[in-house]
Amino acid sequence: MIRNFLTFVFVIILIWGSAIKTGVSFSSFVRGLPNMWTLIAEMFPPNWHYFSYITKPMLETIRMAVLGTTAGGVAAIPFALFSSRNVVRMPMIYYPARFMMNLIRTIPELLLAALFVPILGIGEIPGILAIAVFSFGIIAKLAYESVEAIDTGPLEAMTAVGANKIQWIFFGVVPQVTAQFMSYFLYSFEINIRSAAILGYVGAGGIGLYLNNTLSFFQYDRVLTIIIYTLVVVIVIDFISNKIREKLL
Amino acid sequence: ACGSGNEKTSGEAKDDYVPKELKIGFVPSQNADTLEAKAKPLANLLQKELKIPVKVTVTTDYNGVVEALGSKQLDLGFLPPTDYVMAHKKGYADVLLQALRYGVNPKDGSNTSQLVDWYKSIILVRKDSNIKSLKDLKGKTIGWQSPTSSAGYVWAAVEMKKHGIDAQKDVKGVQLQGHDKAIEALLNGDVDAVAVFSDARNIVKGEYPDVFKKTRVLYTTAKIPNDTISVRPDMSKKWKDKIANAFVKIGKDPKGRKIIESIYSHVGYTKSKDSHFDIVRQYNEKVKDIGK
Amino acid sequence: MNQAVINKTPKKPLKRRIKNWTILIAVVLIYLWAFIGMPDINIKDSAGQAIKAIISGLFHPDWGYIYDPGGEDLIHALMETLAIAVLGTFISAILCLPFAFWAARNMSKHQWISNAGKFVLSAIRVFPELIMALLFIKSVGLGPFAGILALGFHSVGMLGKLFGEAIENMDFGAAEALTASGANRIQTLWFAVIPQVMPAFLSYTLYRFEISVRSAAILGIVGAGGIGAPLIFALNAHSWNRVGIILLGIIIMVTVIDFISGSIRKRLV
Amino acid sequence: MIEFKNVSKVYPNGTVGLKNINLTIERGDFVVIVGLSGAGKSTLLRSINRLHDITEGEILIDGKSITAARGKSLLSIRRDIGMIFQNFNLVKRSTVLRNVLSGRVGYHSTIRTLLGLFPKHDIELALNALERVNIKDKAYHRADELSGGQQQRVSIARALAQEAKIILADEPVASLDPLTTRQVMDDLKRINRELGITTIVNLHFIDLAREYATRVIGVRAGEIVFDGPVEEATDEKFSEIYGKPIDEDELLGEAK
Amino acid sequence: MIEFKNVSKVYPNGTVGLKNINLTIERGDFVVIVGLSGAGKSTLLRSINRLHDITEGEILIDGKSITAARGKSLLSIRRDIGMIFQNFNLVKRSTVLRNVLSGRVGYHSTIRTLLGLFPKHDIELALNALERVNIKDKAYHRADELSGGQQQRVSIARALAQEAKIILADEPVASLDPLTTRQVMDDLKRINRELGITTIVNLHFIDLAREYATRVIGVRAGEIVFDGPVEEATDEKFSEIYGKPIDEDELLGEAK
Ligand SMILES: Nc1ncnc2c1ncn2[C@@H]1O[C@H](COP(=O)(O)OP(=O)(O)OP(=O)(O)O)[C@@H](O)[C@H]1O
Ligand SMILES: Nc1ncnc2c1ncn2[C@@H]1O[C@H](COP(=O)(O)OP(=O)(O)OP(=O)(O)O)[C@@H](O)[C@H]1O
Ligand SMILES: [Mg+2]
Ligand SMILES: [Mg+2]
Repeated sequence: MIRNFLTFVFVIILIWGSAIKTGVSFSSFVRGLPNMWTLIAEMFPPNWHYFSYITKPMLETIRMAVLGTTAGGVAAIPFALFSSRNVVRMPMIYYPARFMMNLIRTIPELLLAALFVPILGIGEIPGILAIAVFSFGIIAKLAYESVEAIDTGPLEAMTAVGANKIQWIFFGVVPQVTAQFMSYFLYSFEINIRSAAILGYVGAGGIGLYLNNTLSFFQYDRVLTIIIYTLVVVIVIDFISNKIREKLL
Repeated sequence: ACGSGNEKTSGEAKDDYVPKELKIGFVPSQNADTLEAKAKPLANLLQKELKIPVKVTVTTDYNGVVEALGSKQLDLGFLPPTDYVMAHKKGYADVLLQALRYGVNPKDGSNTSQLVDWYKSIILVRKDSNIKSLKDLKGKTIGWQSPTSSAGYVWAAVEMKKHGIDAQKDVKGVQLQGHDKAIEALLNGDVDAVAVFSDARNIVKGEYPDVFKKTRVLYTTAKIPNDTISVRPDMSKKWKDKIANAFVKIGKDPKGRKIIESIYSHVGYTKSKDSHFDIVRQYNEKVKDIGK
Repeated sequence: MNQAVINKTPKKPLKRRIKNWTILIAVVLIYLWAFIGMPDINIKDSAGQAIKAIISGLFHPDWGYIYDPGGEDLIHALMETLAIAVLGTFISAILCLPFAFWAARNMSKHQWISNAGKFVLSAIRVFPELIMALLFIKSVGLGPFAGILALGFHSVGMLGKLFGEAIENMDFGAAEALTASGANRIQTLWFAVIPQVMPAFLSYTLYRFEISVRSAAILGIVGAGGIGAPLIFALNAHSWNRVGIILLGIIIMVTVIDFISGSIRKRLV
Repeated sequence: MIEFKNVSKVYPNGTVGLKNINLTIERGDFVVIVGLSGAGKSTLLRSINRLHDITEGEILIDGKSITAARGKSLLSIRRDIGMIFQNFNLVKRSTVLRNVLSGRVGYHSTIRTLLGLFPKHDIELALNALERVNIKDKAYHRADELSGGQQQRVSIARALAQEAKIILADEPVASLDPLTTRQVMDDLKRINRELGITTIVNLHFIDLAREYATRVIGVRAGEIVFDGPVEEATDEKFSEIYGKPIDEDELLGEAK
Repeated sequence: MIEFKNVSKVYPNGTVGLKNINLTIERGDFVVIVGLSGAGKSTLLRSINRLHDITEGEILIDGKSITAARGKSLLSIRRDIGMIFQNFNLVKRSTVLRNVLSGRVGYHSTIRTLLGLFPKHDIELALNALERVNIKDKAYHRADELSGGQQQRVSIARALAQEAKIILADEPVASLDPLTTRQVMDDLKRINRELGITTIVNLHFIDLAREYATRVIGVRAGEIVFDGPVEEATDEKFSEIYGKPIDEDELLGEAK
């Protein structure tokens, strides 16, 4: 009880101190709100003509995202399992695995690009690889947390039937997390499509580049077109992913 | 003046704004191997001259500075020429000064001792390349920067057109982000030529010590105006002058210059006016015809 | 084995098999499309030399940047980043709650309600961070506050989605028990849902916090003063020693946060 | 009084849970529902307090239709119906006491319950209920630290603490030892008799049914196949209810 | 043969589960363990296949110490012990058939099981097991679509399909109707007799214990208070085992 209370107080102090340090001011936010509308107004109406123009980069982005996310997602599976305390019970394994995971997540996109361009040149390959590394970070982290939270009953049952570790994982862990894993996978796919800036850094084109270009021309109506286009794509992905999750599992 | 979109109105806007505190937005320009870009040294220098509090914010993106100027959240911003032209058109900014830098020695990229308010774009090829003139670029792959980049696209493309090469139709373009990436792609053989500022090769000297030996300047463009220092248009005339003088003074003062040189790679400031950027407008106009 | 038993053996329902096959074929087609036109991988000659330079730079961090009397150094920048991330995460953790419950399938009677919630969350996520940042720059100017708001509002999309799914995944039995005893919705949430989803909420929030710490780009754009801008400058200028020390700082900070948050989580769960 | 009028329930996957049930249960009855596993006993019980929405028909509680009830009135009907779940439905991460107290929330304002400000009376009630099922000493343990039978008893205590007018108990003694079984059944019987609380219990034990019920209802493949006072529930009748295993076509009745 | 040598188990929160148990169970025995709820029956059962690590002592299965076993040898000991869980422990998202088949994985190479390439024999075995407990028609349903008793039966089918030499059953019939109860117990008894499979069952029903057991073990607060052939398990003995509710100090024996 007291501990919870102290934790609570700690969090409050943290928030309060941060607010002071960063000069948060609610009133200036409210005062400044109308300024936001001038920018939003510039976005309307969207430039419908621009749609046809961005279809190709959008498809390219999707294509690279499919490959990159898949590679990252596949690589994430062993890491997610090795990082989970309830799967490998040895700190010798799960601590290093988690550390690797955290380390890879910390690499900024720009540094990834700086590393890949000298090795692989510019173009799709480094783009896909960069997406893969990025997706790996997200999927591994989220998947590992859901593995740690599974119901232990079926695990016990698999232990009791004498399953070896791999069978134990496949019959006890996997069915319980597949749905969540799929959803993290698709979530990461979605991120890769909408914030494909990394593709631009390695000269792989993609929709992120178009967003930057339209922005640097202050063509906010085209920005809105890109947003709407991305939204449509994301909704379609969402729809498909829900169907897959419902039907397959 | 906000949103008038008309040059004249913004020029004649009521000069009534008197800053109580000067808010500055600073984006280190791309054509400098800047790495410090601290906010406080500049703020301190200006504060001493202006006798009002000065707040400098260092950011990585010009859009933010332009939009902040537009909504009067910022009094003064460092803008590259293209962004300045666009901001001015929106009625968001009037130019006050331009930054001065040392000229660049075309051979090895080292600094000359000359102080200039312009820089140039170069088209680079590999030393052993059989591209000997702009004409030879036909059918080759060129690495560009963003289509708004003066050195990375506009200047090179417009001047290529003058020589009969259409940057959209006659060559295969690849858009890259970063002049450093462009040079790496050139060294790698991913592209046959790149348009970069003079001299971007310095950025990658660490990884590729022989970059100057392996590449060759195919073409050098006309001058591009240096970064501007622009203010919100409704700033009072008196304060515009006061600020401009303060900057110039800092650049002339040896101690001040040492600071701005080491931290911002500026070596001084010179007064400027909007007409200096007509050349930018011309190029931006011409670049629209490319590919048509 | 007796014949009758075999005959009565139920078959996998045909409808489901057709659906599975359709999905499988669709997935295969997508991958075929994605793979076709992928260029060959070829390693560049320059790789060794360049990577060596980068790595050696990263491993020789610029220790001088850690502390600077002027106050614009690694430690100050990290502290500022931390403060921004705390507040940004706080805002989003609060704001996303209604969205999460709105979007969770098992919290509303009609599917269209939760679908609408999911749509809104998608729309928030799709709205680019960059534009979000510009909007807030326009309203509060450059600086940390704009960064906080941009981070806070942008991450509502992600947190809302993940929270919503955590709610969908929970065991519904306990909530049923509360419903059966006549508890209203809020009471049901408080007594049966919250205790169950709390661990997931906490860990997603902490994950989001960590992302916020690492959101150099958005913090650089708004001039938030954190570690974002220096990191981007150092990367653009290929100053690997500086990149090295900054990354080291971030890694240490994230690890410490991870440790602290881990023990807080243990306490609260 | 609980009235079922032409009640049917089809699960989304097509399984028929209940088929055209008509039934009246009087106030103060002690009804035991028996039937094979999968016959629809739980479905029947859960439709009374509308944990499952029925697909056809109407259910009236003391003359008020719970099928049509909305908002506050639905809540207050439910508050007066306590339920003991077959699979306990405890919040595993919360303490035993908090689980039991959660049965009391229907009596207090939202804000009060959220702050955890239960009146002393409620806490006593909760501890009393735990005492009755012999696990008062576990009051401050987390629910997932308990043995199977202990968890079941927490679930019973929660329903007892609710002070409802109707109690629905879904196999309340399945995981209990004979001694605790007897105590729980005695308790249910006593509150049934003393307070006139209508009690409906799903049970698998014929002897317990005989001993405690005033009325027995036999369910088979979603239909009521026996309904009468306990005296009429002869061995014969029971073997009719359980009789032979349910035929496949009886059980797998997919909705057309 | 199962031997307990000075076995004790203390839970991390201090609750004593088992206190210095010494016990030998012969091959082919049909042992029923009885005791109050919370007495330690599940704990005893689970320590046999080392689902719980015991804190003291040693357990031998056919002369091999499971307490010391590692790697492959532990797996093969476990494969030969089937378990029916009190709370079923099914993978709710998987189909019934897959749940049952998961009991067979110990017999096949890893790769084969991962690809789902169970031999036809196994699938027949699984369907047969489901048939025995009367839910073959649900083979392709998801486990969470089943009623409580049906889930329990899936858990039984999994253990039957495992073709183990020892079966541990933790209240296998708690949620079953009398008919299915009888079928399940008959089945357990038959395989016990015909195949000589040692069977240990936790039960709450004295009559069932009497009818099926060859030996009865009474547990009380983590200690064995009765152990003998079924004939000796008189009513008196039972009431000694259950007798009075366990005193608080007996139950709350926190480890010092
Ligand atoms: N995971 C656990 N952590 C702490 N204590 C536990 C845990 N599991 C069981 N216990 C305690 O150990 C004691 C014995 O539990 P056990 O599950 O063996 O009882 P049981 O005889 O199987 O009872 P039941 O018939 O109710 O299932 C109980 O007091 C219980 O509260
Ligand atoms: N959520 C569900 N979805 C689909 N079918 C269900 C669902 N719940 C129950 N059923 C099916 O409905 C039928 C009746 O189930 P119910 O739970 O009412 O049985 P029961 O009589 O309580 O059995 P038990 O004694 O085993 O608990 C069963 O065939 C069961 O498989
Ligand atoms: Mg039931
Ligand atoms: Mg037990």
